[in-house]
Amino acid sequence: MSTLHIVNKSPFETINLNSCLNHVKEGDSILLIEDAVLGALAQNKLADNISEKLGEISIFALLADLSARGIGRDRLISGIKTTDYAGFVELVANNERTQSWL
Amino acid sequence: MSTLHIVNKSPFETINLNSCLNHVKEGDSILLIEDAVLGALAQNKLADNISEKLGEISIFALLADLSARGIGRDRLISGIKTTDYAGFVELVANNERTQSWL
Amino acid sequence: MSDEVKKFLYVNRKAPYGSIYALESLEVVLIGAAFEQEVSLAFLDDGVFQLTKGQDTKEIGVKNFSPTYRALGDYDVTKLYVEEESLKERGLGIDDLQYLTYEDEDDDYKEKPSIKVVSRKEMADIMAEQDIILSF
Amino acid sequence: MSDEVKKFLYVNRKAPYGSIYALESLEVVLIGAAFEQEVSLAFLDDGVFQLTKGQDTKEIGVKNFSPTYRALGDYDVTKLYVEEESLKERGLGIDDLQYLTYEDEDDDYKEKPSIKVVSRKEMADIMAEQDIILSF
Amino acid sequence: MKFGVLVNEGPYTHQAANSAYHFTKAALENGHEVERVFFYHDGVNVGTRLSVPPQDERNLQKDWTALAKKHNIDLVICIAAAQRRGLLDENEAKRQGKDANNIAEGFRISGLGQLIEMGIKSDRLVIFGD
Amino acid sequence: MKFGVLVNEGPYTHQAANSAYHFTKAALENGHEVERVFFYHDGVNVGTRLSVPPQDERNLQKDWTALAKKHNIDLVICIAAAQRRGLLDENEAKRQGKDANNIAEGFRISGLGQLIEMGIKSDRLVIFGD
Repeated sequence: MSTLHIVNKSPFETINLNSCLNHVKEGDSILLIEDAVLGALAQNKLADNISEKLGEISIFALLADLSARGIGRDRLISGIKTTDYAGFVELVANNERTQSWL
Repeated sequence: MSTLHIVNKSPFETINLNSCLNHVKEGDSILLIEDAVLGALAQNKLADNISEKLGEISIFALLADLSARGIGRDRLISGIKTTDYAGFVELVANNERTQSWL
Repeated sequence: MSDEVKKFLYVNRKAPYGSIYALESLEVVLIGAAFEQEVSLAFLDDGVFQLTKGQDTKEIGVKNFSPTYRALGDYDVTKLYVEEESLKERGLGIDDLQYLTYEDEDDDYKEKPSIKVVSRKEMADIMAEQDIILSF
Repeated sequence: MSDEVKKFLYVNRKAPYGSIYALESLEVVLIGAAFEQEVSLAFLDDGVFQLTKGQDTKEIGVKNFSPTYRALGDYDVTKLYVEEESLKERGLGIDDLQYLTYEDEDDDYKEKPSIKVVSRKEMADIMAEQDIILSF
Repeated sequence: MKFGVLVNEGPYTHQAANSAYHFTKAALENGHEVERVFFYHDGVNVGTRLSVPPQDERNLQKDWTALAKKHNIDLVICIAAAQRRGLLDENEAKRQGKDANNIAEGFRISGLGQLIEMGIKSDRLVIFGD
Repeated sequence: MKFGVLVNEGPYTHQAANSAYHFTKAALENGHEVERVFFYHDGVNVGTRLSVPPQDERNLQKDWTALAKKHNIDLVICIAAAQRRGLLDENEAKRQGKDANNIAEGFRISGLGQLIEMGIKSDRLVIFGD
């Protein structure tokens, strides 16, 4: 019964990720794509809020978008996983629905 | 030597107004247009932050955009002034430069 | 699958007029109403401004589409969930919104309110029950 | 007025690739360099990500335009102000940015760094000194 | 599994149409079906054949057209959104008294009902926007 | 006073081009000059003559064309941004081997230099975007 939440905006610029985090359910997953991957960077000012949720939900960041912005895999908040477009497809398939936070 | 800062995004959705407030100088003016006028509504969660700045700077909200969104003049944070498009033009003329926070 | 009735939720998180998403979302709702699915609308974050009363767009020179929300009842779109926290954070109350109604055909066509104010927690529950979530 | 030299500031507040503003802003800077005005660039908020090193856009299939920042020195665009607080809030440091330089023709063509990290307060001062502020 | 894809933004300005392309391609390459991609809001601008991006930038319209041809995908542009934004096929141009059309090969213009139908018929709907 | 106006978003999707129109009109009516309006990014889409908005919605392209005619304003569409987005005049269409063009009356396509020049020559520059 879980949901894949897709966030594509930087959490430093818009409230989309925050609003998403306020509405997730235990067992849900969040996929960060496009500018939203910026939020995955360790030691950013929102990192603690994000880490707190990692027990309850899974958070993924799209590798292609991390690379484009010069963010190495070794620089992420501990517990955030990375995935490629094929993994994105499987996340969609493995959750019952998707919700895009636009 | 003053600047007219123009903000057009809702302060509940993006950081633009906040970033603008962090960079204004005493004597500057901020004009809220389009969705940014939502921030002018009294008792919103950012109202105190905005009120605090009103000694130092002037804040205007565009009437046409308030009306479109159903916000009456009587509902604004005390100290925020309203203006029409002609007043917008004069604000531009009476400040030395404009800065749009897009 | 095509014979099933699916639960469609339209999620509205943006204010009207600053961008076209609110209007074009409403256009999908109206078209979608013909498909006899189970339809709900969610209004949260700045989306709550879509429902304010007294919208007057004369000065910005674009069409005022807020009266269209009043027609939703006739299209059997009767479940409009508005998030309480979103209203409050923006300095709004339920009285700032249009009073929208529908006639309940299962209850002698009594006029009933379409808007239901729900908590953030309830909104999350509603979202988790859907088959299709359309957000623009 | 047209004979005066004006101070132009390009304000960059958006990350690259998620939208085209960073690229199309850079295109204006390159064209504008031919007009012999006094040009500065400001990077604050997510705009600081425009300057990160190691950008690799192969997987998203769009052009990597980050090497273009290295050419700015040859166009006499030598003042790139980066806001310290914006870097810090995003978990970035100056070492995460490209090392950009120009040759100072007033100082025997010595190679000097183009990027200057400034405080938020200093950034506000820089903004207040301009004639034209271009933000996209 | 059957996927439906909704694209809400045009090419270049936002990454959405590009992300949607990579997602759709990966879905097809991993054995899933994508019956239809629906272009709404500024997404309709993906379907113009008149764009001429610089040589070293990708041409997203051509990529979509090629993907649709290879995998037989239905690329549908919303008629209401297209009318506002000046996207027309030959029939629409004639009907509206316009002297030119600009739709690209592989795209067709149709109503919003096709979006709802896509939602009903797909196992999963994925939305890309701003 | 001389104003320059920069429009960074297209019609309908964002309010920017609409706000810019009201601002420009008010400036002219209040005795100021607006020599040029420059359309950049998705702003180039304001200049298509192929849009057919619903009867009860405004046609922003026609409003701009009429305002430009009345007050002799120079409406300039950036060529680089226009090429990416499929906005062409007759010459550009020929040069690029395209079979149609879509620019509206009163708009012309030119280079980014015209934006810088507008900045230099105006007393004030006002920017409308997303």
